[in-house]
Formats: sequence, C-alpha cells, structure tokens
Amino acid sequence: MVEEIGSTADGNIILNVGPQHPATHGVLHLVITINGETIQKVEPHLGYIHRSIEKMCESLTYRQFIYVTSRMDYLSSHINNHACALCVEKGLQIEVPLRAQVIRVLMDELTRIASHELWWGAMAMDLGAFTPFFHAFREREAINDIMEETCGARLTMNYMVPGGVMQDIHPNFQKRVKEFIALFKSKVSEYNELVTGNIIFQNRMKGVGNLSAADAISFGCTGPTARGSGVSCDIRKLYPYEIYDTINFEEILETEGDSFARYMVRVREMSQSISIIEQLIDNIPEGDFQAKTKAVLKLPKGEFYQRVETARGDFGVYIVSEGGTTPYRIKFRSPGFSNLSALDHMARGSKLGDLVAMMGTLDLVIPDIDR
Amino acid sequence: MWSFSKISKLIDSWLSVNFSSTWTMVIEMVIAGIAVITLFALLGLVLVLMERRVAAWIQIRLGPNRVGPGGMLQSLADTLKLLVKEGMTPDGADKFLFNLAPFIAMIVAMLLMAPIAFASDFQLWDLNIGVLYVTAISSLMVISILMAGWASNNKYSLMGAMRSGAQIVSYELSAGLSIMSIVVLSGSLNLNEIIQSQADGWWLFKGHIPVVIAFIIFIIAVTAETNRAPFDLAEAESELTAGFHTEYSGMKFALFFLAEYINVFIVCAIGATLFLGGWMPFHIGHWQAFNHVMDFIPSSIWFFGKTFFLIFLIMWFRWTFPRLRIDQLLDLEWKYLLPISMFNILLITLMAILGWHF
Amino acid sequence: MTIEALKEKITALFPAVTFEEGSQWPTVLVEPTDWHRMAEVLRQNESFCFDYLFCLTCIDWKTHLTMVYHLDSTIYRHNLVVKVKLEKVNPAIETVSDIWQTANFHEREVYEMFGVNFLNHPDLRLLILPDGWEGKNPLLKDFEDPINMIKL
Amino acid sequence: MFILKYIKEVYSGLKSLVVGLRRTLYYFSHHKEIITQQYPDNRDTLVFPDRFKGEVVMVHDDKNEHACTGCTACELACPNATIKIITKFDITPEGKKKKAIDKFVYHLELCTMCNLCVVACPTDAIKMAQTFEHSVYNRAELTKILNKPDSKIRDGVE
Repeated sequence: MVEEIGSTADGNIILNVGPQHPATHGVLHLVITINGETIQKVEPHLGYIHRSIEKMCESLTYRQFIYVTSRMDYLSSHINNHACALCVEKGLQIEVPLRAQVIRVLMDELTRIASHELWWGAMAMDLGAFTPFFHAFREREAINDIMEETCGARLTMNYMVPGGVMQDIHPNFQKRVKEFIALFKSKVSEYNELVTGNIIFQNRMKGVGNLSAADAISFGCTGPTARGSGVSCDIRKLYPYEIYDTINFEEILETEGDSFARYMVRVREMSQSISIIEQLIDNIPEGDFQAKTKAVLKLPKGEFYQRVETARGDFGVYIVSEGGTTPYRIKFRSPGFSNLSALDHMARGSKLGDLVAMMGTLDLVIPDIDR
Repeated sequence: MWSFSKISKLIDSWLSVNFSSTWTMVIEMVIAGIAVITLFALLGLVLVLMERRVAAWIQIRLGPNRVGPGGMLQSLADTLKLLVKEGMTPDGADKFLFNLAPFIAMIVAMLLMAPIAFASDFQLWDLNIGVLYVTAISSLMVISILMAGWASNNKYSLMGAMRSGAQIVSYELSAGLSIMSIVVLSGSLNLNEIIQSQADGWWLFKGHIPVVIAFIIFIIAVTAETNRAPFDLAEAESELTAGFHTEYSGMKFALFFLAEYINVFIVCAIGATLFLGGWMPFHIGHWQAFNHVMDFIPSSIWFFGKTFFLIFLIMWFRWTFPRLRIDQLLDLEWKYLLPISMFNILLITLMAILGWHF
Repeated sequence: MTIEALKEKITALFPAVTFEEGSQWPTVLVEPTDWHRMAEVLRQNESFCFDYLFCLTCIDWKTHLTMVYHLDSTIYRHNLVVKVKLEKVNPAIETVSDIWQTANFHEREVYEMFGVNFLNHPDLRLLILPDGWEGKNPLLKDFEDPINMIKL
Repeated sequence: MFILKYIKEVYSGLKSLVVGLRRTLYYFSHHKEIITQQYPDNRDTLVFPDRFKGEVVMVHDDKNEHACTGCTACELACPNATIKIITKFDITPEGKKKKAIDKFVYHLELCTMCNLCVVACPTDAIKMAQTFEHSVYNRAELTKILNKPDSKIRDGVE
C-alpha cells in the first residue's frame, strides 16, 4: 500500500512499528498514524508468523494436536494444552483422576506465575528500565527448572494428555515448589521497590490507555485486561473446570481501567496463584496420574467447546467432530486477538511513548494472536 | 615525584630550547591533539567496559568474561568488530550531512576537553571564561544529533532528533543555572580559580543547602543533556528503535557511541570541578596528619576518582529507572527543575551578597 | 434464566428460528436475513443482555458454510450459540461489528479464511493474509497448498 | 496549601527513586546474588534432569540388541512425520519369515520433543536422551538411523 510509506494528505506521518521492533515483543506489525507525537490511529497488520494451526490440527489426531497448541501462547503452553485435553475429555466423557486434576491445576498456576513474571520484566523494559527484566527471570528460571524436572522441557512441555498428565510428578516436585514459594515471597517486595512504587513508572502508567468496562466487554477483552476495567471475567470462578471450585482464591478486580490498573491486576494475580499452589502442594492425593484411555481416540459426532483462563484471558477450544480420529474443524479463541482489537480505541489521542505502555499492559503474545 | 604538570613543563622547556617559538607551538599542539585522541580512545574502552560491568552487577549477571582476563578486552573486541563493519548510507539520505554528523559530535566533545583541569597545573587551555565556554560549546552537541536525525531520511531518526532538540535546549537552562550558583559563590568564571576557591573544602561539603540542591539539579540536567536514561528519549529503543542513530552502522555509529561516553565523562568532569573541587584533595579542617596523607595522593587521581564516581552515579540511574515520556520530561524541567533552580540561585546570590558563605 | 425459559423467550420473539439439541449450550439456527435484527435484540433486550461475543467462527461443511456465534452475558451468565447457514458460493451475511466491537477483527479473519462477505462491515480488508493474496481461502476444505503441505 | 503540596510531591517522588536506587545498589555490591549460569563446559560433572527431552534414541544393550519390533506405533503417534521405519524380513532359525526393522530413520530437524512416540512404544525400545548440542554443519547429518549396525532384536520381545 502506498499510504504506508509516506504521510497522509492532512500532514500526519504514517509510521510502521514492527514487525521487527523492540517494543512489539515479537513480530507484531502496527501501522500508526501520528501527528507529532500524538497517535491518531493504530492499525494492526497481523499474519507475520501465521502458521494456520487450525488447519494443521485438522489433519492431526486428538492425541497429536495438543502439542501444537503449546506453540500458540507459548508463555502459557500448559494452560493451552490443558484446554485441549479438557475439550477432548468432554467429548469422550473421560473421568480424570483427582491426582491428575490437582497436578494440572498446580502446573497451570506455575505457568501463570511464570508468564506474569516474564510480562512484568518485559513491561518494565518497554518503559526503559532494564534491570527488572533480569530480576524477573530469576524467579521464572526457578519455575522453568521445576518444569524441566517434571515435564522434561522448559517452554513447550506437552505434559497434558487426554485423560490426565503424561508422567507422574517428579519425586522432588513438592520440595522444589516449596523452595520456589519461599524464593518468590522473599523477592516480591522488590517488585514494589523497583517498579510499582517508582514515581516515573506510576506517571507513565496512570491515566494511560483508558478502557471502560462497557468497551472492554464489547471488544471481547478478557483476562487481566478486562479485570483492570472492573469486568469480572475469570473463567476459573465463573465456569469452574477441574478442581477450581474447591479452591479458595480471589478474583482480582481493579476499577480504574488504565494501564496501572491492568498492571496491578497481574502483579496481584501472582500472589493469588501462589496461594492456590500453597493450598494444593501438600494435598496432592494418591492415585493414578492418567485415566485409562483407548489407544485411538474417536470423538463422537458433535461440537465441544471448552473455556479456560490462561495468563492472558479467556482461551477457548471449539472442536467440531464428525466422529473420526481427527477433528473436522478446530477453532482456537485466543485472548490476545480480542485484546489487541481494543488497542486502537485505547491509543487514540495519546503519546507515542504511551503506546508502548499500553501494548505492555495488554501482554500480547504474537503467536497467540496469529495462530 | 613526577606529575603531569612536571612532564608537560619538561617537554615545553626541551622544545623551546631546540626549536623556534612557532615550531614549539605547533609541536605542542600536535602532542595535545594526539593526547586528546588517545584519551578518547582509552575513555571509550574503559567507560564501555565499566558500563557493562555496572549493568551486569546491578542485573545480577556476570557481564563480559570471555575476551581477555575477566573480560577486560571485551570493548577492544567490540571496537575491532565495529571497525571492520560496513558503514552504510541509506538511500534517500542527505549523504553529506549524514556523514558529517558523527564527526561534529566528536569535534564538539574534543572542544569541550580544552578547559578541563586534569591535574594541578595541567590544562590544555587556561581560559578565563572556562565555565561560559563549556556551557556554550556543550549546546552545540544538539546540532550533530539534529543533523543525523534529519539526514537519515528515517521517521524514527527524525523523531528522535526532534525530541533530543527539545530536551537539550530546555535542560540547558537548569544546568546553566546550577553552574551559575557556583560561579556566584566563587566569584570567577575561570575553572582554575573555582578549584582554588575550594582549597579549604569542596562546595558540596561546605554545608550550604542551596549548593546541595544545585548539585542534584545539575546531575539531573546533565543526565538529560547527554541523553542518558532515564532521559534517553532521543534513542528510546522501545519506542524509536535507536532514535537518531537508527541508520548508522560501523565506525560512524561507533563515533556516536564514543561521543556519548565522552560527553558523559566531560559533564562529570565539570561536575567534579565545580562541586567536588576538581583535583583538590579531600581535606578535613585542622586534621593536619590526615590532610598530609591526602595531599600525598596525586592530584590527577583525585580528579579521575571524583569524575568516575559521578559517572557511576549516572550509570546507576540508567540501570534503575524507567524512561520518562516526552511531555513528562518537559514538565519536569519547566515545572520542577527550573522554578527550583531559579529560587535556588536567588538564595545563593543573597548568601553571596550578605557574605554568609565561607 | 434457565435454558427452557431462554428458548421460550426467543421463540416468542422470533418464531422462525429452530433449536438444535445435544450440545452443552442452547443452540439456535437463524436465517441470514434475520440475524442482524435478532443480534440487536439479543444485545439490547434486558432479559437477554448478551453483551459478550466470545467466539465467532465459521465451519466449512463442503456443501454449505455455517457461521457460529458464541454469546455470553456478563450480567446473567447465560450462554447462547447462534448458527447461521450460508451458501457455499458467494456467502454473505450482515455484520455484527456495530453491536459487538470484537466482531470487527473476528469477521475480518473469517472473511479472508472462508471468503464470507460481511455486509456493511466498516473495514473489510485482509487482516492476516498478505496484501494481494490470490487464490482460495485457506481454511476452506478444498484448499490445497502444493508448497507448504499440511497433510502428512 | 499549594507550596506545601508541591514540596510534598517532590519529596515523595524523590523518596520512591531513592528506594529503587538502594535496591540496585544492594545487588551491585552483593555479588553472591548473581544468578548467571555459564555455558555447561563442565561435561564430567554435568547432571541433567532424567526426564529432559533432548533427542530420541534407541536403547541398545551390551550384546548390541534392541527391543524394537518395527510395529510403527511411534511412527503413527508422531505429529510431524519425524520417524520412518523401514522393515525387512528376517529368516528365523526355524526357517520362518519374521518382520524386523531394517532402518529406524529419525529426522531430528523435524522433531519437537513432544514425547508421544516414547509413550506410544509398547516395548520401551526408544527413549529420550539428555543431549543438548544438536548443531551440525550439514542438514543431512540431522537425519539419523537409530538402530546400530548389525543390531538385533532382543529375544523374547514381541
């Protein structure tokens, strides 16, 4: 397009942010129209790393397609796998053993913390502070080590399988998780000292990227993005899956709807996840880690939809089955895609520097958006 | 005991015995030029390594540790890499200005070296309006940045240059005012005389609260003037990729990079001269024995020690704080620093007129 | 609202719709021409208040296409699935992006992946596919890419 | 009071900055907090978690025997066509024809370490090895044949 190169007729500059740009956390391409430093319009151009996972899954069996979903939202790969496993189990009506359920929830929450840790560091780095990124990785590495020990990989684990989990937890798992909780609790006050309380940081975040509750719902925003606007949308509370209805935890809500509210939601969510882990880590019931399933899974004819809460929001798996061994059609409803659509609405009229803060608090993971 | 001043006097006397006065002048200028360039190169190597070490330790990392003992030769390897890289000029760029800009940056940095007293009685140019000279020349820095940003034919570069223009011009004010406060107290524009006025104690430690405020404002303002984080809006990499030097590569980029560090060194040297007594040793009242021990340390070590302490301060800021937004940056200057420093200089002038200082 | 009450209310307002049994949420089949009017009612009517469109997609059934809209209410927490049957050749349907803003991006995705034309859409351009994409829509069942083969 | 508010603002702002500076100074001066992990040059003492998924290998015992029957369960389980099993017919001492593997071809460049083949294997013939340096100069070197030359199927494995 010619328009993308130069400037518009009324003298505004058109600036291509991305696909290779330090602030886009990957390969997001935004075409923004700016007047001086003020943003007039933000237009995402997606597809730079679109792999058509939905089409790919149509030729994979119900056991195979789960690993692909780790490559979507790679920061909450466990939770993506979990959603797919749940959806297949819903179709096959498999009763998952309690031990497997608890392990799954533990892994989900660890993943959520790891994802928020990375987000926290990257958020501060977007705003120009490099140090928090490395401090966040200290805690994130501890989680990755736990994952490596039990699941055998650090990022794309493929640990959830239909019927339970692939392997039982490692004998060291409980000890290591308790060590991590102690580490996290001793370091969490530093987050406040380094970033949250910092006057420069607060001024960069407060009143930036306002999103009202009505707009958040209309744009389909979910997860911390919507909860920062006071919209209650935690799937773990509203449509509980696994054992979330028996766990005592709080849905974090902030009402301001600005970047700082979204920031605070995520920071407080980390502590909530820690409390969930603390409730479960000593109470992993004995039993099987996997239900007995057939070697070849065949979903009955029909449609199955499963919603879970990833670190970024409402992740949905929609399987249409024709009764074969592979899905007829799969749709992944990714939270980042809807959250991104609100960016234009939020960014209009604010400064170029604010765009970075907004994108940071939306916590975009581009493979999740592009799928 | 030898010192820089003795060596320079020896060279001078040897030259004037063997050559006519014109040739002596020329040879001395060449020597000074070579010395300055060598100092630049050394400073570049040392400061880059220091920055990387400070950053690494603050970020609980090890930092460079592969090239040479303990990674000491890392910046040398980086320089070699930059030397052999291709220096590209983008299509549509104003080639002349594009290639000129990095050299302007270096020339400005070199000019600023002239009046700085590196040790007692060791100075390239003992200028009677040294402070004025420094403030005047340092504002030329913005020209090279604007030139680079404009000539690159890149929107990011242009925005970075414009930001930096607005930033440097506004922060000159409070930097100038805080420098003025020392001029008012010492009653001289000559850097040497300012140092001499601190023989019985550095201005910062003489117990004048307005001087402490002026020092804080000075540090903030020069951090902004040298485009260092948290005021690195001209090259804010998460917003503008690399700002005004986005299109530069190879040695031309290295010159900008070097000029940034040299500028940091110079403003810290000025800060050390004005507030921390330059090459003056640290003296405490009537503790004669202690003062004698302090006098024994060479004056050049005192000067570099103080300067590097201030450089560390500026690096420490960089690796701790997030970046400001452009409007907040100007807010900080016009709503906070400028009113405070104006009020401050009023207080200092009153002090000077009424003779309350010592 | 219970599922039965929901069904009754919808039937009372739109006698033409039919219900599909056997899935986890009440599923309603609508004609493409009725859909936009019905969507407005589902969003505005205070007893429905389906303000959150959490999934919008399309299925290629080889003979026809089916648009699937998953609706949720943030007030009553009841869900509804709306299905609209479209022609295989030149499929077209009224946009709902004026009712739920999230539909803007989702409809652009369906437009390029399935070739469904959304009438009155404010900005119906390619979102994911590269500009100047020629050839079939990738998620259709008869799409074949000889270079990047998907089938094993 | 306007002035009082102004001073309070400046004070609280400066205080929040000093708190951050104190934290970074702590890390600057406490080198025992450094968490950098060096590249694992210490091959002798290096211990990996036993479940770490590095690459698929076939287990051979001292008699150069493996447990692979060539049932292709792993080939079917693999989502990326990483595994290709080429079978041949061996003549048993009794004179009967018996299916056995000729080549167990493994494309490391396609493998995503999903562990599905290891789970699918009915005879535990393959497992995940804890290797981590896979880079080679030629892509063809990534295609590996997992059964060793002249290896045989272990007696009693069906």
